Amino acid sequence: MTLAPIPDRGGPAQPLLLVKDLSKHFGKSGSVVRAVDGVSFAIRKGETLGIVGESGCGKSTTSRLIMGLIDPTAGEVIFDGEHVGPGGLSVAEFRRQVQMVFQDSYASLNPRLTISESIGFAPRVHGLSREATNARVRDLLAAVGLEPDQFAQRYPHELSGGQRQRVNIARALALRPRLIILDEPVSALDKSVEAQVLNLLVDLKAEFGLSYLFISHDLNVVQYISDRVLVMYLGRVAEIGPVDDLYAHPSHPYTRALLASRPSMDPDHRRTTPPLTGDPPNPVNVPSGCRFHPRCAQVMPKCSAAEPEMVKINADHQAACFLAETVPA
Amino acid sequence: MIATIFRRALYSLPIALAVSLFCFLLVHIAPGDPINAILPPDAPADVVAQVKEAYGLDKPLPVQFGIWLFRVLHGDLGRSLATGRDIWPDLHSALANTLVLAAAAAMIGFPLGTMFGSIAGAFRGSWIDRAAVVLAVAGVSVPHYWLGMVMVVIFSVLLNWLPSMGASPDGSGVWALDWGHLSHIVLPAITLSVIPMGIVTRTLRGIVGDILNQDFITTLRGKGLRRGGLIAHVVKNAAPQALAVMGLQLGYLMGGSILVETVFAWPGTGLLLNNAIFQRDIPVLQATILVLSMFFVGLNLAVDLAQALLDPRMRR
Amino acid sequence: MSNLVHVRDLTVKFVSRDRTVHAVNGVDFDLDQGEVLCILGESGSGKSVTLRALMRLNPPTRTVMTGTLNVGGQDIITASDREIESIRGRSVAMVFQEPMTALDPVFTIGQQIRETVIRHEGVSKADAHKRALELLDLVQIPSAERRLAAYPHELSGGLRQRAMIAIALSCRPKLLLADEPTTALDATVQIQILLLLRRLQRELGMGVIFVTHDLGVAGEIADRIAVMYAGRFVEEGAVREVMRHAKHPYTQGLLGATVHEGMRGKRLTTIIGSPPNLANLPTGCAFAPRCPSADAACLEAVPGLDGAFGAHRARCIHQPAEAMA
Amino acid sequence: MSTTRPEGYWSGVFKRLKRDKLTLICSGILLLMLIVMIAAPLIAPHSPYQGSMIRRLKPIGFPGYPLGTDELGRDMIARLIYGGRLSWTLGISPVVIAFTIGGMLGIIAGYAGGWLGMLIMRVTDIFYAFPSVLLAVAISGALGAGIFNAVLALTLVFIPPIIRVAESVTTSVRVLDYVESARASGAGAFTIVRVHVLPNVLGPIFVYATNLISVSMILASGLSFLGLGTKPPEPEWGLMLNTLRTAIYNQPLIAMLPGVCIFITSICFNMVSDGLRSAMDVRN
Amino acid sequence: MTNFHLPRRTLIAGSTALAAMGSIGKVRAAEEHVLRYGMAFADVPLTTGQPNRGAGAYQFTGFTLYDPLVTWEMDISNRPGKLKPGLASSWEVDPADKKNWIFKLRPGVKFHDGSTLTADAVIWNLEKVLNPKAAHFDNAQAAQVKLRLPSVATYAKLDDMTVQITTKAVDALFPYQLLWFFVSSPAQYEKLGGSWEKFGFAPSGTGPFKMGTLVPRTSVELIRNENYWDKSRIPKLDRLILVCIPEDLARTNALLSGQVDLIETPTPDAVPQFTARGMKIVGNVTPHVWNYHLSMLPGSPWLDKRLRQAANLAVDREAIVQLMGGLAKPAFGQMDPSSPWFGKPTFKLRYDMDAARKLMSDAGYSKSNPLKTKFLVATSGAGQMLSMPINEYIQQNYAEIGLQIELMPVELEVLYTAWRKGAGDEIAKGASANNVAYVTSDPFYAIVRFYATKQIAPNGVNWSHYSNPEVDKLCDAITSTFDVAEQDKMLARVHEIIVDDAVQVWVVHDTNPHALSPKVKNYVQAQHWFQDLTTLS
Repeated sequence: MTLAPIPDRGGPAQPLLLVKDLSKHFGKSGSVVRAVDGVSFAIRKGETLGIVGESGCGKSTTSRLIMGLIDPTAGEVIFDGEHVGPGGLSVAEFRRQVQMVFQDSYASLNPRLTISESIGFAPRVHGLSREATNARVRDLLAAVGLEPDQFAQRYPHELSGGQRQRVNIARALALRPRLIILDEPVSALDKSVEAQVLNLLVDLKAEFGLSYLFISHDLNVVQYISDRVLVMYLGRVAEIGPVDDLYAHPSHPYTRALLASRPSMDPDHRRTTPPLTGDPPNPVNVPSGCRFHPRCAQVMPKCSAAEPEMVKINADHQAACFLAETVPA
Repeated sequence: MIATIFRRALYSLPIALAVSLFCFLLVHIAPGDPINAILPPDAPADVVAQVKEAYGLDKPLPVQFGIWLFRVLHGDLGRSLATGRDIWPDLHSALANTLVLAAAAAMIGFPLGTMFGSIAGAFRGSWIDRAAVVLAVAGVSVPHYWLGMVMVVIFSVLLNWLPSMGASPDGSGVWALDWGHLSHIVLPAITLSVIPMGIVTRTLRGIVGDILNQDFITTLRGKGLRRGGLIAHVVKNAAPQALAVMGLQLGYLMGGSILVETVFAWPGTGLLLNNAIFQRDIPVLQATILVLSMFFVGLNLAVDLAQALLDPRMRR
Repeated sequence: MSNLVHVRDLTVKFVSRDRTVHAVNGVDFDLDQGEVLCILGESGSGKSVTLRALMRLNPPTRTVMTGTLNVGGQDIITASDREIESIRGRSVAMVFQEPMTALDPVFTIGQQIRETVIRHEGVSKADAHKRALELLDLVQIPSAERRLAAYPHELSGGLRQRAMIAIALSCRPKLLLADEPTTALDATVQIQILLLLRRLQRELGMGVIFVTHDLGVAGEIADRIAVMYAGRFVEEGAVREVMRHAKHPYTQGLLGATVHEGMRGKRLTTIIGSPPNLANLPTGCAFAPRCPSADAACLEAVPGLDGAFGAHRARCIHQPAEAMA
Repeated sequence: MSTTRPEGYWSGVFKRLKRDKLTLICSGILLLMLIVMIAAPLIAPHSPYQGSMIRRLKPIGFPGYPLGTDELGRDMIARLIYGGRLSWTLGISPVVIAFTIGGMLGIIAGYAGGWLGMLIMRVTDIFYAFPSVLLAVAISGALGAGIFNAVLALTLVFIPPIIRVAESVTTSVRVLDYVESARASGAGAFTIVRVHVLPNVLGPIFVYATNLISVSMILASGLSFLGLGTKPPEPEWGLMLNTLRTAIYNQPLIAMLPGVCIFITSICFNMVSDGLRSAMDVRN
Repeated sequence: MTNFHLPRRTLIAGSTALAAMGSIGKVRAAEEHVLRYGMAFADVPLTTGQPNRGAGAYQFTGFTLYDPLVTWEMDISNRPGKLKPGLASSWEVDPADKKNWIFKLRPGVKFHDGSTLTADAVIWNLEKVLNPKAAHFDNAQAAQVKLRLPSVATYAKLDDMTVQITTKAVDALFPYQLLWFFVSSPAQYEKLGGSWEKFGFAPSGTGPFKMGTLVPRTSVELIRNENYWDKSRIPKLDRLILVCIPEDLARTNALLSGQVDLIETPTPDAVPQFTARGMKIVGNVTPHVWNYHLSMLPGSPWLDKRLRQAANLAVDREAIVQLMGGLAKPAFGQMDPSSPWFGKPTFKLRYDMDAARKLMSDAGYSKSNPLKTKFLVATSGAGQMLSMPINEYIQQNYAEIGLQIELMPVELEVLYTAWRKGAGDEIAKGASANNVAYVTSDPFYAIVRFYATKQIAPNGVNWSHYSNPEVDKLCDAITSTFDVAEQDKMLARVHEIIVDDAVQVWVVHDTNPHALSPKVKNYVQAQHWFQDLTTLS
């Protein structure tokens, strides 16, 4: 067994990952937490899809649902045209092709295993020989910019945060996946290190022909790395579209507020009024109608009555707002 | 919160049932005929059979258990095989004695443990801390019944300061608060308090140390609070956990005083139980363990409740 | 000196049995009434330790401080415990990064505000309560009466941080110390808190020292920025100067590494390597091992901060004439 | 940046242990005791069984019997050394067995969760309704005296708390990202438990178990004291304490010797356990 | 029952009061004469009439509160006591039918509640324990005494003061059985609503003491009965308090610390401590023997008489007496040589290792080729003396002659069960010897029940399955002989046979030791387990 990259099947036009009506409700009757509630989107081959949103909006839950680490309440995941689950692509096979990198670089590594053992774990599980695994570990370490001789036999606590996150990325690459889910991969890192890791991600994507699902609360980072961006609010998709279009012409009031919340980086043009008041709401008590209406500056009477459908703004850009159509494409 | 309490109380019922079944089986599986408790050693077979029938011991085990359970649910703990007496009055007085002893031991062990533990936790790494740790470890490491024996020899026999056994000067079994009764409780209570003292010291050292390491302590210091103000915060934060440990320890004191009660001939549940075990007085054994474990379960419930009252995060 | 804060050659060491960590290694600065200084630095740069040193809040048993440290005319290093305790919370107050852990979980918000007021002003409980209501109003917490009776865990992250600010402001301090107060918050909440702090600072005329690792945050709130690296200020100056004309290679690197609009598709500038071990500092410029323009001279001695106080100064012997256009 | 030799978790633990003098001293005492016990036949000056009424209850320092003799005139040194063998066996073996069984059940309950975990934990709750002394006395009282029964009783006493500890550590490890990522890499439950869970939970469970050794020794000696433990003539500290207790008036020092042995051993095991715990605490 | 009110206020008030009272110390002036007696029981023996907890309990709640029809001389210590009239002032065998015994009741005897002793009361008491169909039949008492009255067939009232009891067969030893049968008051029972449980707390008998407070598992108070019918036995004490202290060291401590004034079975090692404090240790020859029954079943090594003798010769009895602190007497047979039933056995029990070794080697065993077998022994228990130490010591003795015994310690109750079931029962777990120590007070208890073939377990307690036609013939004769001298002669003959046959290993006799503080006077220790507590002063 060599664990070669799995070849493409459906051609470039077929989305690599299709998520349909994915939902996850926690808790029993009475206090249901609708962490993810009917989310649909696609990741195209070779692209990076960014997901942004405030804490509690369901972005991390979405990633774990896709990965199959938790079972969805409803919905389906289709990978390269094939349904994932019984009758379709087996979960084991799916997991070979999709890997994940977590935010906490320390918690993501088993403290009792050396770097080499951590990276080599998945290949060994999938039956790669010891020698082949070792060779692959060395290649991967080199690929993420860590000198194999120096790092292979170390333990996680001997590494800096940036180095550990490189190891995590190397580990995610070990099975030659086609899609990597990155859940806040740079949020815990210092700025100087963040840049290093982002550069690395860009390089690896090209080198290994990867697609990314990049989750972050940092709009600047998402803007930098993504091809398309999905904005989540309270378990729902608020807006999705190509990064330039979405950042230049946000159609959902929430997206606009999010963008306006970024520091200006210009001492002469500081923000003067907060774009949103109050905190992100708790997904236990979901407001009726549009979930954003209690915080929305442009709220209308119908917003609390009915939930807006996704509106197509242009070919690739959609938003879930009653006002969306009025925004010029 | 009421729903939580109710659920917890309901939840303890199957536990109690399983506990009593466990005791029941334990005694019946064991070698030795329970009938020996009431018969002289040389009783002939016909007498044995007759007595067995009279006490229902000839019936199959599930039937015996069913009958017993039915009676207990109707408030009848049954009669002792050995004395023929109703169990409840005996058990009641034994429970009261054990409770008095456990409470006395708690009154010695808990404050001392709290004091040593808090000081040690507040001065982690200092010599005071090390001394308290050694004391705590010594407390949980000493075979306490042995300590009791040594203390009896010193304080009762050689110095003749305190009585060596029993619960009261007149043997009446009625507990009162006078020197005569208090003097009887001193030695067994000290003996019994050693282990909880050690455990409370250890736990409080950990709790207080952890609290003092938390961020909000820096906030409080940053607010300019003096030691007194800080202590109020530490106490309120430590209380729920400390209470939980003490509650559990009180339960252990209730059930774990067998050895001490044996050494001091203290007429409590430990002695009752010990006696029942050796005599295979099944009804007494079952009733005692049932009541003790119900007490334990109830105590845990009470501790949960108190914890919820003290810790706003646990209220629901 | 009439400066609110006057610091000269401050060093802070943490001494334990096995090692000594040199967290702060000679910091000089002044702060005037009504001025906002942002100390910018990455983890382990010593920014929080410096901040805490101003209130002597570092762990008392292991901390060794030297230098001059005056706050509101009081010498912090030599003051008695009693004196320090009466300064803390009254003339100097502090806001922490994570309000969830910085607030006592088993006391209500009201209790935690009241005890500070009572501690320093000796007022009655009723008066303290009245003051608490005013304070919640000041930090824009709605339904104040209900919030005062709430425990920290019953509030959202933003409200908790506002409550934390209310506690800090309860005795109208002259100096507010803020230790990454917005880092744990969502962007939408972060900007609310920053605006609130800015408004309060102006209204109350406080001096503020604000510690952050986020250049953007500093840009929103600072009058002056001090960039810290390995326990030293490596660059200090007015916010515009530092953000637009950074002199120190480290500051330049940080600016280049901070992702912001318009960088898409470009390669990010990075600072190679990682920060030095504070238990074992190199001689000379601490940044030299990571510096693209370092040479042998850099390792000879620690470079001094050039220029006068208040001016834009940097601690580098190879200052490029004008970096980063 | 540093190029020092890579340091594993355990070497770090040992490094920290080496700095802890008290733990070192206690480990030293335990080790010494262990050596003496293993080498008992070489060291013991007399047979631990052979006694004589003529020289019963001789004081410490009696010629030929440096620690005196017991109530049957047997050499105290030999009795204490051989007694240690049995006391240690009684103290350690229940913990070892309970560690194995309870650890396994707890890890299963913690990792699998669901109805299986529920079942294991509810059964554990039942045993938790008894204070430990009560449970030990009840079980060995029912089964009768003897080493095997005492070990069985003590094992049953220690399994529930170990299950609880194992379950809670496992639950806390199970949700860590590295276990998630191992699941994401398609590894089976058994492999994940073996590679990722076990190495990280065994430490805490082990420390907890070492802490139980002293409890076990005291409980075991308490059982012997009640006549529920070891059978004579086997020397065992608890039993010796029991049979010598009436000599407390004639030879108080000798009557106290077994108690002192239990005390010292127990304190040392406790100290070593505490030392291990803080050495294994990564926060330090 | 128990008052347990401990409100917090009282507690605080109490603790402050304590400081003030500290100096008062021991209270209660000694205007009345009270002694406190530490019993080796975990609970007060039954007070309803028939005490439980074995023969040792009869002196505490039997002979104090009650009287039997036929009683025992208990105030004589220099010779074994004899039967003497109790509630029956005289008795005789019906010459026409020797199965009929006629008892004349003592006139004028009153129960503590004031009712009078009549023939009806005696019949009522016999019904109480022998007729399960009687309304007042008491299982607890029946269980204690029914087996002690094995010969009773029927009983009848002849007139108000005369009772006739008919035995199943001619039984000359029958009066001994009546020693165990106490008479409680029917009037009191009726007054208490027919509840034996209530009767236990307010008993009424004819005995020299009335009962005061009973605290289960703790103590019982006995108060002098001024109107006792036997004026010579009116107690000297005002009150006697019996305290339960089952643990031997605790009992010793209680005496040494002055909490009680006398105790039974003190710990032997504390003897120097007692004497140093002016306390007395008393003991006497007691019909009790600490022994091993040896299995005579096929496959048992003990079928070889040489081994049985060797086992008897290898026991250093003097050393055991020393171990017991002198509170024991070496045994030379089932009976003490001072007993009229001892006879003149030719096999002398002595400590002779050489002889023992020789016998062993004759039988084919030696130290290098030892005989291995198991002994069933008790972990501890009343009457077993220092069970484990003695057993361990004998284990050492035996090891010297090539007899390796493995001790199987069990609870006394388990040991009793095994004893009753015999050597052949599986409960014996292959043990070849049983170590129950017991009372040997009357001919049946001492001799007949152990050696007659009829008594082989589970019928009697001939645990060994010993069978000897000559012994059987003598046993039958003993029970049908009414001439006491003749009886004694036959008993002595049986004893000679079994000692010469080395049927058991006899080790020591208990001296039933008591330790008394100097306060205790006039304690007369009878040569029996039955002691008279009325003499105490």
